[in-house]
Amino acid sequence: MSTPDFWSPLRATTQARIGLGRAGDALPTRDVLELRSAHAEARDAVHLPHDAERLESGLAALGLEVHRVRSRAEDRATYLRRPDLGRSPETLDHLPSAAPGTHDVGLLLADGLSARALDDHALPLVEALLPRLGEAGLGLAPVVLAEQARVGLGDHVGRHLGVATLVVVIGERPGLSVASSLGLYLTHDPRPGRRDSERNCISNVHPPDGLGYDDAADVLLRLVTGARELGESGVRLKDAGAAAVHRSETPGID
Amino acid sequence: MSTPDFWSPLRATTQARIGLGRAGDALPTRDVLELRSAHAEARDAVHLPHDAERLESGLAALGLEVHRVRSRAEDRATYLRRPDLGRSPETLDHLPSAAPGTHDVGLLLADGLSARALDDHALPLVEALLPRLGEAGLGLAPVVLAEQARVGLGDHVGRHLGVATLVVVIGERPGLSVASSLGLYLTHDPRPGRRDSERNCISNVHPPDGLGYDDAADVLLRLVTGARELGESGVRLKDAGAAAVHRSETPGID
Amino acid sequence: MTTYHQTVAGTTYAFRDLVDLLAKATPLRSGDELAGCAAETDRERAAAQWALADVELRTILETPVVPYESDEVTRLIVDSHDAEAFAPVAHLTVGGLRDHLLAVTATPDATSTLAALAPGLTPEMAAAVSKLMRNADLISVARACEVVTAFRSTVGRRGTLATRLQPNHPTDDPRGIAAGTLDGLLLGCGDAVIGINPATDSPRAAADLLRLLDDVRQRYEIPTQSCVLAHVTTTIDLMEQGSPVDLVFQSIAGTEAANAGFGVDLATLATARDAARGLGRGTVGDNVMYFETGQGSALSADAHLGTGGHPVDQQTLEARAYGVARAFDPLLVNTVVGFIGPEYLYDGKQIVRAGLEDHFCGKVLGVPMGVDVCYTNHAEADADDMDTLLTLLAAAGVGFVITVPGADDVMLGYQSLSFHDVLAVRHTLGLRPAPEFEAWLSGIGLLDDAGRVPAVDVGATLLKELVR
Amino acid sequence: MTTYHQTVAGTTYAFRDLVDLLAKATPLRSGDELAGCAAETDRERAAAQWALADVELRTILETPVVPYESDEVTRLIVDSHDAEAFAPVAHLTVGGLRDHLLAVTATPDATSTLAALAPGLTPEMAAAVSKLMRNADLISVARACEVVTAFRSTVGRRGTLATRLQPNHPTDDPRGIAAGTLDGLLLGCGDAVIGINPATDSPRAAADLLRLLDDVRQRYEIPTQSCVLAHVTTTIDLMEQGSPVDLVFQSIAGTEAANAGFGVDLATLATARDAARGLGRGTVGDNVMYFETGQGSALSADAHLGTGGHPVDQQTLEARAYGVARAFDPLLVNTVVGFIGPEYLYDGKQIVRAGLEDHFCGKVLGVPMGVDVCYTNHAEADADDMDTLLTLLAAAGVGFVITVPGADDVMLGYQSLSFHDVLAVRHTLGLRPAPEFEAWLSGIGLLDDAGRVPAVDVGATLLKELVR
Ligand code: B12
Ligand code: B12
Repeated sequence: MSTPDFWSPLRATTQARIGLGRAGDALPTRDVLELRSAHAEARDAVHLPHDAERLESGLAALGLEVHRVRSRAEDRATYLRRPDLGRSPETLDHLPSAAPGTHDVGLLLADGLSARALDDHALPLVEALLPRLGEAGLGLAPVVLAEQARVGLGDHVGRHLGVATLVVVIGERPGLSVASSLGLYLTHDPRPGRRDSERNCISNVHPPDGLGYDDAADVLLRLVTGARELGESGVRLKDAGAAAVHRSETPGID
Repeated sequence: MSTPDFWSPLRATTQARIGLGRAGDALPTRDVLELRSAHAEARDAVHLPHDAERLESGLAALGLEVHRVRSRAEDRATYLRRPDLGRSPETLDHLPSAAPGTHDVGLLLADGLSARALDDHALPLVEALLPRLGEAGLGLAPVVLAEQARVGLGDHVGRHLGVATLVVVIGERPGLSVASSLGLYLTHDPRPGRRDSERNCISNVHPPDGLGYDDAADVLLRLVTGARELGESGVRLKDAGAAAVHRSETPGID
Repeated sequence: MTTYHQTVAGTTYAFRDLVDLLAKATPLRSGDELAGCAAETDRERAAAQWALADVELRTILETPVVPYESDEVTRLIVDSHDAEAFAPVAHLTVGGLRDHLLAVTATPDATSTLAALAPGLTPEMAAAVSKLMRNADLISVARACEVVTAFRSTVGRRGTLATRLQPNHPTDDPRGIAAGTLDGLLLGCGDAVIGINPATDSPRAAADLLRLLDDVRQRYEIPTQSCVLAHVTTTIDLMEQGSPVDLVFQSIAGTEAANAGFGVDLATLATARDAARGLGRGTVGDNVMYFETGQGSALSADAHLGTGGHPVDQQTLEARAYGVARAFDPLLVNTVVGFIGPEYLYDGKQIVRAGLEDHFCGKVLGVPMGVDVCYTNHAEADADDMDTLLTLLAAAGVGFVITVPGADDVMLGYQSLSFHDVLAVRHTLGLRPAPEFEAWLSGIGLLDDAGRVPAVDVGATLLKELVR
Repeated sequence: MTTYHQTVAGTTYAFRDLVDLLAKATPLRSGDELAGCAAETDRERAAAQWALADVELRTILETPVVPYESDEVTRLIVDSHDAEAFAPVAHLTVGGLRDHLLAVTATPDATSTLAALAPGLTPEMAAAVSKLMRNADLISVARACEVVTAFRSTVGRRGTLATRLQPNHPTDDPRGIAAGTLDGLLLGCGDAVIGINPATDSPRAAADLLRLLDDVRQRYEIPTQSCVLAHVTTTIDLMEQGSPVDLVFQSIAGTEAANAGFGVDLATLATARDAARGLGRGTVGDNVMYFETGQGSALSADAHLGTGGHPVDQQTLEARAYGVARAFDPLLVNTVVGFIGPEYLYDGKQIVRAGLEDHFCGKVLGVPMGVDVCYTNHAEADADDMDTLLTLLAAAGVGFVITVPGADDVMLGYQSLSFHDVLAVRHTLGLRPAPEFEAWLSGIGLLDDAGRVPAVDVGATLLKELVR
């Protein structure tokens, strides 16, 4: 009964499942089955391993020094039930160690809950970020790739590397429609014990539907700069920039 | 509000949880907790291994030849999910084999879902049965003890031993109040492929609250005799004897 | 024989035939894994559901899952199919049937529309559509159905929730059974039936128990029916011998072979039904049969193979048991959903799902469904799961449930519901006992002004004499 | 410090202190296993429940699970405890409280009795008693509670089930959000709040979204409230800058340390509440706060340690978050029960149980509870579990639930309920939207004669202009 024509242009503005039909009060069979297949796929996405080699060589091609770490969660099942292990590195001995503040910015690329997100988006994001860091005169520490990792792992890595501000680029949990999305978590003066209120977050980086690489990099740079000025990251640091979002072409309501 | 005095004599007539109080519509906390502890215990009872040695030597002391078999279910977890394996013997090669009808009666003592039931009741039951078989002039095949066994395993064992009528004495699933109860399943002319409609059953053997050993043995003997006369066991064979049940002392309704 | 194909997320899955498709489309349960017919992954299951959604109802009608030639249950289903009632949905696919049932449910005359449709649906259609449904769908459509039956009380009317009072005893001791019966009556239970599973198989014992229950009923003029759940052949004999039989009980299943394993066939059930009807003991109706079913019983008897010798999934076979049941105009049918054990329904989740499926399938087929909301101690389930299932079923309009003292059946070795559980859910959802029974409760002082069963001092009630 | 001992089936179990006892008495959940405070066996859990049942409520009052000195949440709970309201139960044990609550529930004036008791109960008492309760108990007592709050619509009235319409978008695109809002309104949702989680943390973006929602509301005169779920500090700034803020949102937890992890404290919440009240934007009430909670959030922030440095179980801490909430007279509080993931609630069973516990604890404490009935793709749960939980909560009288298009939140990466799900459960259980909103639906042609939301041709409604 709802006009398909009415909804189709709107579907270009959102991945949300708007304008579904009705079978009585319920969803029509077709939509129920769509959701069921999507669920089966999303569950698989949680468990897909990521292609660390490809990412590593891609980063190397950008001229970056890359190291790898693993968390103490030895497999996916453990990772899912033991976030404490996912926040803690197996060892950091093989990473270059330096005094706090040696590097301006550090990057930890972590699989998190969607390794595919890292495979799909990490490289172009880093590519967007590098020139901006350069322009701002900010030095980058060796990049670290982490497996079975949670956000909190960055506190150990950042401290060990001696970075002033650490950015964890991590796979967000896969949704039914969005299986591949990155979250960026920024921590100024990272060290074990940092609270989440002492970080800032840029979420849903997954162009074309989510935030774009350039937009994300712009916000990130503003936050890094802001954190350096404020001397801290977290709730007191707000992104004062323009709402850095991509807008659908058709105008919003007036 | 319900008078405790009213129910206490009745509680001697049944293990059922009669006359519980009320907390509004629900069970009082005490009774909810009783049920919870009982559930924890009953779950354990399913998994307790049984003391085959003790039973074996007890049977030997009665002058019986005893053999042991295992089903193809290798552990309890497998047993619970694979009744097909529980019905099938790992091997019978070590048992004496004979032509059908060589022995009048065979006994398979099986752990079933409550090994404890076997430990508690099998020996006295056999003791009650032996003189009755003797009086009736019925010969007994070597007794077989089975682990991780289902009722259907008896069809293989009975056929292999060459018995006319096989009785499977098996641990019934443990309830909340009755963790140790035996079931007797009788199959005339046993062979793989027998249906349950071709067997007879005597259930809830667990004195003092359930059926007593002598009562059970009486019924069993009537059924064995009946099956031999009818040439079959199963739904067409009915126990025409007195309702062989123990009655609580106080009289029933008039 | 049609093979089905479906692609999901780049992988194409093939399904041998309709039997295979039905099995693979079934939500995960241990019994189908045991039978070797379950989908191996969630994706394969989703693929099967997509393919099943496109299967036409006509195809299901024309493709028996168990051969017509060798199975009298199939013959019953096919031969008694009502083409006229089927007409309004004859053009639909399984997916279309789901949409149709839900659309009908949202209309004011849902109940009569669904009742008219019931004879046009086969058990396999009901099973197929249930596999596509969410739990909420199973609940809302079942709720829209109303299947009313009667003997001395009326069961199944919307807004009511009746109970079987099950006072089992390990040795069939009359005094112990009377005590259990009293306990249940005091808690407002027994309006669907007072039914004992006899521990012994002796016809004599069964006759004694029938007499006991009939005495109690007459003495207190309780508008309910009694039943001793002996084998149907025993009950037939007892009727001939003049025992006071209200309802004839029998366990039934969805294949001829499984019924044979239970020692019954359709002819025997017909004989029993006619004999019981002939006794003319009902007052407000003449539904005289009481059937129990349960997913897994065919498989457990190795009687689950269908067309091509392949396993049929347990839920489809269960629906076929309702096909058997409805041919005999039963007063009561209940699935003993968690009764057998974890080999068929592994945990609380599978039990809850199966309970909702069974109830739905029975209801859309026009069967007066009740459920034994229960679990065993070898399954991964607990009393919380039973609360969950009972509440869901009550929302779905279940006709009756089984109740035993303190939820603990000391003879059958499992946990069903307590009488208390039913009082609570009736209160939570505003449900009432069977009308005749409710009037009786009120007359005997077991109903307060708010229509609830109060806690009473048993010594002050007439019923106390029941155990003297 | 008291040590507790209890023997079950021949084994004696010892419990270090009340913190340990509460943890061990909790139904199994992964978060407590993760924290290392769960019972190791079912028997140990049963033993802990026996021991807990005998603990006096006074003892709980006098034995904070998190020290008074170091935790402002404890201080809030202890200092605001209403001794007069507590008096009727002051002599009871935890087990006695369960019996009392259930007995009260069965009385005609249950609602007022429970409302009067609420200020006398501490979160720890509510948590303790919930651990002894069965799912059915949690449902029936919660149903007897009625917690009504209002702003432009009235939420929580018995017989109603309201919804948050959650039109989230990965880039906060106004047109995409407007499309989601339209979708929800057409399906009768949004009566509790139209609330967006902003993907970005930019105050500018939040201000834009607030303006967008307020425009829609005013244009169609929708009697509901809007909310942009930014951090409370951002919302405080926005109020100062004149943004149209109806409700102030904040995630809260049950310890001072966990709140610090969220970047909030009680003083900040009070500032926000006063500022929002000062705006005077409510019409039928002035409840201006919206809180979200969820078992596991304290543990996830490593802020779950209590007296003696030992872990406090996640359910007790969750109840303490309601203690925080009720101090600020919120319009809405909801637990995001399956939101975080399997490390805290492993599967559908644990999610269902936790959802019922949270709802119960909130309600008996006098908090206007809603639930985000939801799961993530890394948990062992599915849409059937959500149907189950929604139906149970609707039976329990939940105030509101979260709804998103097709159940799929494309920004937060999880599944909640679809708008459809709520229509269905309202129909199944005879529930209605918030009264003011229902009148609005009717006025705009979105309610049929039977009081149901029909499928409409969107092109024919006024609302279509919302996306032009
Ligand atoms: C589980 C169960 C069933 C299940 C069996 C399926 C299964 N896979 O387990 C189902 C629901 C299908 C069932 C059906 C029936 N059952 Co039954 N069942 C039981 C129960 C509760 C537990 C049995 C047990 O623990 N066995 C031990 C395990 C280890 O054995 P198993 O190999 O896993 O299971 C086999 C036996 O249980 C057997 N079996 C089950 N019931 C019956 C009944 C009879 C008469 C026979 C011969 C065999 C049999 O079938 C199983 C598969 O081979 C008992 C009560 C009790 N407390 O024991 C009643 C019980 C054995 N059943 C009984 C009855 C009457 C029946 C029915 C005849 C009812 C009817 N009128 O149709 C039917 C048909 C049985 C048949 N001929 O096939 C009676 C037997 C009374 C008697 N003394 O003869 C009992 C004692 C309960 C009762 N008092 O009502 N039953
Ligand atoms: C799960 C989740 C939470 C959980 C975190 C607990 C947990 N153990 O995972 C809970 C419910 C507690 C939570 C709370 C909040 N969250 Co949150 N959360 C998410 C979510 C849905 C998934 C995150 C994820 O997958 N992470 C990847 C995994 C692998 O990382 P992890 O190490 O396992 O988890 C850590 C992070 O998720 C982090 N985290 C979670 N939320 C937030 C928010 C901020 C601002 C920061 C710095 C860190 C952070 O905490 C976890 C434990 O260390 C995202 C949305 C998304 N699509 O990603 C929003 C999201 C990150 N959260 C958000 C917000 C705003 C919050 C709150 C500030 C809300 C509030 N007003 O109070 C609070 C407080 C957060 C804090 N300071 O601690 C926003 C951030 C917006 C932004 N750009 O800054 C997001 C993007 C959602 C949104 N748009 O509303 N959240």
